[in-house]
Amino acid sequence: MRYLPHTEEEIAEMLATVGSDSLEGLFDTIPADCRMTGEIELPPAMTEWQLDDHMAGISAQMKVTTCHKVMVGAGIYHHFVPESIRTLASRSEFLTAYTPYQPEMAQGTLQGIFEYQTLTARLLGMDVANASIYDGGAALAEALLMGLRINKKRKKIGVSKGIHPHHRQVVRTYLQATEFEIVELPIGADGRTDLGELADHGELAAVAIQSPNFLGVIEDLTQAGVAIHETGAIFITSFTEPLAYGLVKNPGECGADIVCGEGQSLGLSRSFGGPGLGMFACKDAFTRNMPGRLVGETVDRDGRRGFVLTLSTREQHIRREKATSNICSNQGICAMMAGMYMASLGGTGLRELAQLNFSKAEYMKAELKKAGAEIVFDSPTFNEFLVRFPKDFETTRKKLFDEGIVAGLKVGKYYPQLKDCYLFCTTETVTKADIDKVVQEVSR
Amino acid sequence: MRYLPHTEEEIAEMLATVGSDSLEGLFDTIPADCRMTGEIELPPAMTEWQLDDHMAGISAQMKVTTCHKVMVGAGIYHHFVPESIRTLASRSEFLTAYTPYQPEMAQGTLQGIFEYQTLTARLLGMDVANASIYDGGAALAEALLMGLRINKKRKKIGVSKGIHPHHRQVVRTYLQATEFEIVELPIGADGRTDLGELADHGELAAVAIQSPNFLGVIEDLTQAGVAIHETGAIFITSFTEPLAYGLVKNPGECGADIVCGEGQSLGLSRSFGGPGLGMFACKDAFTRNMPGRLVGETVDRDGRRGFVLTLSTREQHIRREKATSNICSNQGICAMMAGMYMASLGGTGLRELAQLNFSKAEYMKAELKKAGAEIVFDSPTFNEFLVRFPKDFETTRKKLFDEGIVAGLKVGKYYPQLKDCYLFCTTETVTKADIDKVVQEVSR
Amino acid sequence: MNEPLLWEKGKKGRKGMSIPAADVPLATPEAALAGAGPDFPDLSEIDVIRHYTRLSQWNFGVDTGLYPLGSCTMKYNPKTNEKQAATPAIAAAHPMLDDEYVQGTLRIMYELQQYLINITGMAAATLQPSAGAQGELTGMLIFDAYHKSKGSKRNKILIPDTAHGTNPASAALCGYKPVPVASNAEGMLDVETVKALMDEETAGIMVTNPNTLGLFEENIRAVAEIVHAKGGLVYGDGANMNAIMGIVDLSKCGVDVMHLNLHKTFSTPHGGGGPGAGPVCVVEKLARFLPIPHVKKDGDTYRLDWDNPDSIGRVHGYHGNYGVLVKAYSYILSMGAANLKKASQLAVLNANYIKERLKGALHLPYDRPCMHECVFSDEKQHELKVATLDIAKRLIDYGYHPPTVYFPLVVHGAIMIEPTETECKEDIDQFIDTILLILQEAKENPQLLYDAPVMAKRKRLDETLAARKPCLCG
Amino acid sequence: MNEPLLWEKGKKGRKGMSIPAADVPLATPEAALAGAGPDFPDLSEIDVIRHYTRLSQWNFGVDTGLYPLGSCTMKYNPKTNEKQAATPAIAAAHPMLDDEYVQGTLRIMYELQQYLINITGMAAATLQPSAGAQGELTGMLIFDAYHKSKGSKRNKILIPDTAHGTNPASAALCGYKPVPVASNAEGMLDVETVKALMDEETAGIMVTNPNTLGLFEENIRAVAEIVHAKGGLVYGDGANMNAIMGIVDLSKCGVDVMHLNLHKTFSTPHGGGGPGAGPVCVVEKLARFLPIPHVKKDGDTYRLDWDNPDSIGRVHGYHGNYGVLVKAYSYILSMGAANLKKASQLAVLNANYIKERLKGALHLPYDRPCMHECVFSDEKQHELKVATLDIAKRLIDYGYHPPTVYFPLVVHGAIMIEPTETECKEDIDQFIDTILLILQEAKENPQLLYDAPVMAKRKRLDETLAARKPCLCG
Repeated sequence: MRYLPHTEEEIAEMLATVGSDSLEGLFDTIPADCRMTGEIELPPAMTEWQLDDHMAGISAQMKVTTCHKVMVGAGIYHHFVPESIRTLASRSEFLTAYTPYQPEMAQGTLQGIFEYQTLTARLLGMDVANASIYDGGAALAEALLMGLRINKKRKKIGVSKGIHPHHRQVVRTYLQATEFEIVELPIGADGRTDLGELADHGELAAVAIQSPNFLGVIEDLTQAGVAIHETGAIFITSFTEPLAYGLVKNPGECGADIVCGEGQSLGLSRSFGGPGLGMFACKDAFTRNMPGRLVGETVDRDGRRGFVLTLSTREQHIRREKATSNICSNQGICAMMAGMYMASLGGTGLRELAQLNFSKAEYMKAELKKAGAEIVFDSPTFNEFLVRFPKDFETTRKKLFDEGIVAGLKVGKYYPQLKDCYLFCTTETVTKADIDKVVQEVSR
Repeated sequence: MRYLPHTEEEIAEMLATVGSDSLEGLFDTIPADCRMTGEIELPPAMTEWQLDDHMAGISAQMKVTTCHKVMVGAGIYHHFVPESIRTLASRSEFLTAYTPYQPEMAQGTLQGIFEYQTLTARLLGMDVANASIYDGGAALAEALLMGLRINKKRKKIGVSKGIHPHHRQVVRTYLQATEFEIVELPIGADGRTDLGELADHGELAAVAIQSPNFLGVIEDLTQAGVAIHETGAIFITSFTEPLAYGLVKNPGECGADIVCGEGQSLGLSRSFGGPGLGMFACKDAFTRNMPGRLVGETVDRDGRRGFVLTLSTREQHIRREKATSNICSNQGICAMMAGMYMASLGGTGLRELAQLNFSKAEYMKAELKKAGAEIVFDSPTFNEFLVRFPKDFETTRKKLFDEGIVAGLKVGKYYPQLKDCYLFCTTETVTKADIDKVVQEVSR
Repeated sequence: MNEPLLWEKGKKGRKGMSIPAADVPLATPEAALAGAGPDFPDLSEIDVIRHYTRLSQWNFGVDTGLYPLGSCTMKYNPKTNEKQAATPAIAAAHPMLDDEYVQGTLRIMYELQQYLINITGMAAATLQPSAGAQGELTGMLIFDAYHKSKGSKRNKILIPDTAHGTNPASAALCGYKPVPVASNAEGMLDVETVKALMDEETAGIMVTNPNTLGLFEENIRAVAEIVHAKGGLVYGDGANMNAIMGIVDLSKCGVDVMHLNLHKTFSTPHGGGGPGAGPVCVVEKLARFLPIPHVKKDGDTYRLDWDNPDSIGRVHGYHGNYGVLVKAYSYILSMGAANLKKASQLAVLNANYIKERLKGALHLPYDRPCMHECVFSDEKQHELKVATLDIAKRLIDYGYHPPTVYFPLVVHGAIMIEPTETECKEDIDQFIDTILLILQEAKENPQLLYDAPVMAKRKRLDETLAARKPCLCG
Repeated sequence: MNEPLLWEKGKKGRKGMSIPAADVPLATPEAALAGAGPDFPDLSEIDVIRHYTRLSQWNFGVDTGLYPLGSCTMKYNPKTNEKQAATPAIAAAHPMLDDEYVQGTLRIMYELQQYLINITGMAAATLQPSAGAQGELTGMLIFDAYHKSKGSKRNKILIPDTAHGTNPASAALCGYKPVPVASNAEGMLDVETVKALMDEETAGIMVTNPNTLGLFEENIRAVAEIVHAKGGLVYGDGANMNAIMGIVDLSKCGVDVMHLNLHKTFSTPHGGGGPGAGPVCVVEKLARFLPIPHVKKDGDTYRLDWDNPDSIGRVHGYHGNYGVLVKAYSYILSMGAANLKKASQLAVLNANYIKERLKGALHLPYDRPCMHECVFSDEKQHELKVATLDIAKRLIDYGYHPPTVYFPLVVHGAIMIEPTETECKEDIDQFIDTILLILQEAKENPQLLYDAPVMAKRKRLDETLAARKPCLCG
């Protein structure tokens, strides 16, 4: 086996040194009643070429092909990723390294993550960003737990129903074994979180709002922040489409205390939803309450700039049960890739790309309206929006699928009151021709 | 444009330093009547994503897909190439470097090529191998020119008709402007070069024989070498399938003076026939007559082992018109990849793989015979062999194509007397099931 | 040459990637919402390529050399796995589409679950957890759900002093107070100690087996019986599974819930800190508590099952770190049963070989047959005033990644070496010789160790300064 | 850490790649033919990966930093081009199949030919030549065929002293005796000199334009007229095409045959010495001499045309370095006409900027506007006993690849700098500042230069020893 270098001769030599008579003998300390009987049940080992064939067979089982235009976002977005990023991210010095515990031989990872932290903080308008959390869902859960730590006398948190339903599920899961209570805040007729009854829920430690929200609507975060801060709660904002902040106010400008979200949109492939990237940032004052790794700048013995993991007294391996989180491995290379993507776009490119995404959706909304469809919410949206069709859309949708377009996502599973609505997403990968094709089918 | 970093501001600053008022002004020394009028006629610039789509369109124009089993070799072979080699060869330190003129910062390329030279010499049983020639055709032409330099009073060379017809064409092209004469040596009924009339051709400077030859037949090189050496000619052997030397005697053992051939088989993709790899080796005595680059071992000022380009007094940049060849750029990264492939296989693996290739062909020959086909030559073959079918094969061949098999190559274009014969190739990529499918169709 | 920070490079107006031309009218959001966009540097493609190429050259990975980081299983990461995870149809799969459109990606999940079950001996699995620590949390939530289903809420958990560092933090998230369990003189869980601590307030025990001393917990069955007798559950931290594939059946050991670290045992690259993947396997009685959705197979069709009222819910927005799952799946298919077992055998052989060859020169606190890693201490070097850290930093100068240091905490000045099975004898011999050379240097010229590293991109970095005056953002 | 040679590693019986199991009976050749197989080391996959990963770390490429190697056009090689060349259907295409099966690969050839024709202003092209030097040979063979078609065999060729080094060797292969043409005081071809040398025994002239001094041959048209008047042909060495895309029409200059170096001008990576690609373009009257097969388009169908009795034949076994062609094709499509012209403008701007900023410190033999490269000499450093080679080696210590040195031969101690257009102003400024610093060091402490490099993997290597006692095989 090409991954196992030992020859029989070497094994014999090493066994002699160890003082064991066989490989089996190395396991003499394991009690017989703990042993596996027989061989593990697995398919026969495949050569590299059999594996290629096997995976080709699996690809062939996918009805959705790479040729399909998937007009579905809902937290995972199709953006173009330049080959330069894939080339860089595959460099083995990055890819096959561990968490940078020995900074002197991991300055590449450390500087790259420091840069990721900085670009993230700038994108979100915050003071500090961490080295990443698993994904958007876990980041939100960690943000709310952080809010509970900061506001430690309060036991309730508020979560907008505009937040990605899966992320809300993760929050429920994370908190289910605790004493904390979750209050879900409704969405109004404008598609934005209705904070009218915020005061009725008693003292909330933190309130989280996603913008653009799951239904694509850009929330009025500034106003929400004022209302939330008035109650003494920590104001958390989340996101699944950070590209929006190339065009709309960033959460920091809107007064957010903690910002978290899913960063897959920044240069990662969709890959059936993972690995994603939990982005996480906060105001300076809350740094020591943050979960996760942090890379900081320092100097070496010669006074030269260098980078290290720092503030680890917050973390599990030092603080154990009193840690700010149990997270250890995070999404290292994904954060690096997001950094590469942000660097490749640049400020100018990010803005241009954000505007292009925004414009595609505006065009499609306008055209669908002309074709008789209802754009459910009047509020501004980013690159996603909710549509209600005048007549049954399922047949049309199937037809469009056969023509290579996945036309929107049914949201009734998550929002029963919107069971006849479809969430569409149009990034830069969707062309006017694609949009026109959908509109044309709708017009029939 | 993402490849052009200059901003307008920088251009202005630089023009000021240069003392030119515009970019156009930089070209004032170019006479007006040498200028291009208007813009170059080219398609509009494509984004990376438009290019992806464009290339997908081109792929779709290929009737032969990656799913086809192509039972055609004829100088270009389908062998499995491990992903590890592609990963390594794409490392930019190798890929984006120039010819290693500054050895201190090119030890990677230099050691890698030194290793390639060594493994090549071992594979071919020769003393010295060079850093590569363009391809098998050019290598053969260079070998014959080298033979003419060594035997410089003789003006004729002999070339077996068993040599790849394209390579013979390249030889004719290279020599057409010279005074040298080419004699083609016939193939006998056993598929091997007929050297019976060798003496009739007068004094030949060199004689070249390919083994396994274009028709797959393993030549009796030892015997040929004796006959050729008796005439005082330099004995050149060539190849297109070096894998054979994992199993059969290498050219050195058979007495070859110069060995050349196409090395695509060793880890390179088929890629419509290029880039390939011209492998080139000879006996020690002829080293200074060799064309092409050579990497040699030396020491640095601290006495540490290092590698440099050497014996460059043979080469064009020093010797100009008296050089052993005009070659400058060779097939650098292809030679590195061949080295990686040989290292990945190892001696044990190479032998095993060679035997597998040999065995597949033997099986197919036997089965086709049973099905009534004629195996044209009785002589031993490596992984290719010539077949004559009892009835018209074209319809069957078209049917097999539709079923995903490219069943052999018609050789009549190259050998009119064999116009009803097909050259089949079975490497390790062809399964018993593929072979059986062909046999079954032939049996119908 | 130093590489500047990204924002110390670039020029406004450069581009590092293509942006398609607009084929629709450009629109802008209303002024009240509009922002100015972030202050990012603008770079060309070559700027970006050179920046990260140079950064990569300041890093050390498994492909660069021996990386014997204890407890991290830094084995070779096969290149074909990367290719498989990048299969276009898989890399482009959207996680919110109907099952019928994505049978291929569901199939991989289903089969991988089955393989992990077969490898561990457990009955059911979830692939959602993104890393080992999230697997632990998932496990603790299953503990909690199980006890709730029995009508109780327990508030303590036993954690041996030889367990992984994440364990207490994970348990705390479920409101469990960790109760430390001291290991005995052999570095093992002691049956009597567990018996004394286990009660009906205690949810169970989290056992790392093999433990962080690299020793197999020989009393695991007896411990499990005690815990089970009090209504508790046994959690198995499978981070060290690389020692026992094909050898141990965890369900027979009495383990009820366990996680696996695919980025350790199943050879997915660690990416300088992730992504990992921490699937959780459980015994039959706990299957109903696993996260949703859970992939099922009906005939030839795969589907996501969302209907499970007992489930703890979701721990990931979609299906976990899917790309990582594909790599582990490829690895398992490439290896097959015999090679997985062989991998464990060779990993254990390598560790024991290092233990035997170094135990004269380094203090070996627990001198018994080890599993996949061996733990030394710097006790013998105390008189030379040389500490573990000095030895570790000096290894860098010789081109090695240091072992894990100062962990586990039960060994003062620990040096925890895990070679893995993908290292060959000559490379291990060379590593051993280097350690012996360094220990000789420690005697003859300890300054070499204090000054180390001198061959790395940076000399020793001031971690105190970094923490005292944090600079986390440029 | 040093990396041993391949055969200093490994152990008999290891494997570095999968070999399929035999599904047919194993057979062996007859004993008389059978050999023992080569003495190769056996390595595991990780052995191979580490070996070449480490070797790569001893190398320097364009992605690592500035590579201003004059006459080599070391511009950035876009990553998408690599991806396109690796397109599965293209990478797997077999070159011996019937045209109808391979329309896609033929289309690329056809279109690339057309693009190269449009870029140069010529009338027809072949893609077969594998590199510039083979392009030159192809061109010389066309010269020969042309003259033969006119019933003559000429035996001399004019080659300016500012031409590329391969030119004489290429011409010699066709039996042409090179006649050197001295350049004038401005570094240019002199009309009168050419007139005096050109006769009816002479096949023509090989002009590198811009020449190797980086200067545009302003008299090219007059020179061409003289050559044409005597029945000769003009060969254009297009290695320096990167200076003049969209600016010069070579056919208007009187060029009859020329080659392009795709690995220079069209940004395909040089691979540490290849593969390159050296397509040849010709004017209409020479089209019939181009190599066969030649790709043609009939309606919507591409086909290989084999029927051309006047063709010089083949120079490649198949269609040239096809993978390289695909990369150049991708590059041209990515750039379009305006960006190709801009690339030339910026390449020339960068070179002139370096020339202006360095000409005070380094001797500039020809002080006139240059094209894509500028040529200095070490004349000013003679009194310091510092030579070009010392300056070059010291640049290595500062992380730069040195420029081309001691070429062209017309400049004694030449330093030939070609920055290319993909280098930005700040990187060029930094390079200039480094040269100035080194020249300062030359004054103050020349030993630093003599000792250089000290930061590279190796100190200066003994090239004399290598040539005197050749060790070419390990």
